[in-house]
Amino acid sequence: MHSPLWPTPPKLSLGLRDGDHPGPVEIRLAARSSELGRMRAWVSEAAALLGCDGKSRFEFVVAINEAVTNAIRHGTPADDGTIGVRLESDGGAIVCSVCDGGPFVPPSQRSDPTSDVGGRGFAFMAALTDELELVVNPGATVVRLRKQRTAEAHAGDA
Amino acid sequence: MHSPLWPTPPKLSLGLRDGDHPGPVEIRLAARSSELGRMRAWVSEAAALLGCDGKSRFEFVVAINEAVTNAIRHGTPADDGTIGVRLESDGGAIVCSVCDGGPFVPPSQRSDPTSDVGGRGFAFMAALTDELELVVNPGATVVRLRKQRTAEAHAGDA
Amino acid sequence: MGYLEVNYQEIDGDVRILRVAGDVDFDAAPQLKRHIMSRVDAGDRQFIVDLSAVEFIDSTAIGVLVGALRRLDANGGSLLVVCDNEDIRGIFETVGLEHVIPLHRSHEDAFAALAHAA
Amino acid sequence: MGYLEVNYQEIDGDVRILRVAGDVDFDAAPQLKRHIMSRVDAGDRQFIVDLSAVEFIDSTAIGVLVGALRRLDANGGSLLVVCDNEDIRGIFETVGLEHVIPLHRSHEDAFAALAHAA
Ligand SMILES: Nc1ncnc2c1ncn2[C@@H]1O[C@H](COP(=O)(O)OP(=O)(O)O)[C@@H](O)[C@H]1O
Ligand SMILES: Nc1ncnc2c1ncn2[C@@H]1O[C@H](COP(=O)(O)OP(=O)(O)O)[C@@H](O)[C@H]1O
Repeated sequence: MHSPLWPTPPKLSLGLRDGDHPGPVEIRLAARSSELGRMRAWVSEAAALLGCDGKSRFEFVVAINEAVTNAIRHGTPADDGTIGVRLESDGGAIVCSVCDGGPFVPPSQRSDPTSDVGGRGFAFMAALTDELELVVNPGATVVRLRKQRTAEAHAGDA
Repeated sequence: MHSPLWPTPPKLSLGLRDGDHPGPVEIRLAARSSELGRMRAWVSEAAALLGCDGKSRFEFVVAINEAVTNAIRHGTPADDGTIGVRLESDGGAIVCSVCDGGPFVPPSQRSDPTSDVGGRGFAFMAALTDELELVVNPGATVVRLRKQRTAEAHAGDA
Repeated sequence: MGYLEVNYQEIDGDVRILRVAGDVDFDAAPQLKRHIMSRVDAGDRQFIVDLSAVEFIDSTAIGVLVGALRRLDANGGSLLVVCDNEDIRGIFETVGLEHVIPLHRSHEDAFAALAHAA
Repeated sequence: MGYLEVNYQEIDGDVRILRVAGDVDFDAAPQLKRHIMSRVDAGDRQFIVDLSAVEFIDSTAIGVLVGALRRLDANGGSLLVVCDNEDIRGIFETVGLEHVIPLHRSHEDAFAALAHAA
């Protein structure tokens, strides 16, 4: 089932136990919306291995899916046609970075002005994570999402 | 002329000479659009002291003005009614951080849907700087703008 | 290659039930949109969209529902969501959409709300 | 407390010149908008906006010009910008707006463009 662009993530087969927090895991996926389902399965498994579960994990996968969908819809893939997704631990949180190789295109410069179908991605990401970071330069757009591992440690109503 | 909310920036009176790159300078300003002119004068002077001049400096001030305008229009001031602006050197670049105390409000959730008058701020910031970073959590919105000191070292048409 | 299934059911004259199952993401949202909009274009006005068998939902799918709701609203129609999947309900609640799209736990609740509104 | 000055001049029947001086930022943009729009509402259709004496401009001010241009365009009118201040010209160019709003270096160039278009 795994194409070369979709390698089995290295850490996913290590049989880590609860409490172990492995290092960063990363995949590159073809910039096609038909890849979203497999991306979510990978991200969900990786988040679980990094200690994120339950409601927190579901919300995190939804948020990450928004960032990857944007990279596919609005971004520019790397030369090999892929975009990158990376998860890593950072203290009590998990950080996911979604990266494509193109500049950010502000909504007002898009040719299809936002219809009722669009324009909610960043609102979802912000509501479903503890911190959202967007880094933009002419050669890359990186979205970084931070999520506390467990709902209890959540920043909540801060 | 300087209110307590608008202190003379500490480093601006040190008589630094060309080539000296002082540490971070920071001001807090009242979140009112009538403060924008004074903010620009301060930022322009601070950028010059940090070694940024000419076209680069003018573009940087325009970009920073957009971030501060957004903090005033859409952001939430700190408890004392202010927002923060900070400039510092980082290698060959200057980094400016504009910070308010509220969550990011995605355009699609605003009550006044973007008219022809709005919606260009981030496009300006991205076009006029070398890197734009937006960090958002429930208690703060920070915009970080990076600009090469001189037009020659500019990332340019990358 | 997401899995999506949409079933359509007519109930006592006016109300239409759309049962959605699978992953409603950006890949599948156009399919959901076609299903709903073809029924709206055909003149149906009262919709219960049952998301209980949905395993994943994204902002474009919710955008499709909001778009249909706005169109129906403007013509005196309505659209309610029924969902007993807590994960999916949680998304609606966390992003603050339960105030935009009425969200019910059961068909009984949804019918009661429709009857109340009529 | 930004400083803004707008002067209005009628030229040979059809063309209106608006000379803007000072800082056109978010604080001053409403004032610029009132000036232009009151003339548009009064029926003027050909505008040359002279920004040579402008010292600072922001995205909302440019938004006002784009808004006026769109409105005039729709009624067969036009709006050109004249500016010999290189800093201000640079902003138009760097953000890619010189393709949206015609930008000229002198009044002669602007008049030639208007005559050519007529
Ligand atoms: N990876 C990206 N590359 C370039 N532009 C992007 C990227 N992600 C988002 N954008 C821009 O930001 C806008 C807002 O994104 P979002 O809130 O997710 O709404 P939507 O994608 O549904 O329009 C997009 O419409 C697009 O203009
Ligand atoms: N400091 C901030 N706090 C909250 N929301 C913000 C902030 N800055 C920007 N935004 C949101 O981002 C949107 C886009 O900003 P921008 O591109 O500058 O356009 P404009 O401000 O003219 O609408 C704003 O309309 C607002 O919804």
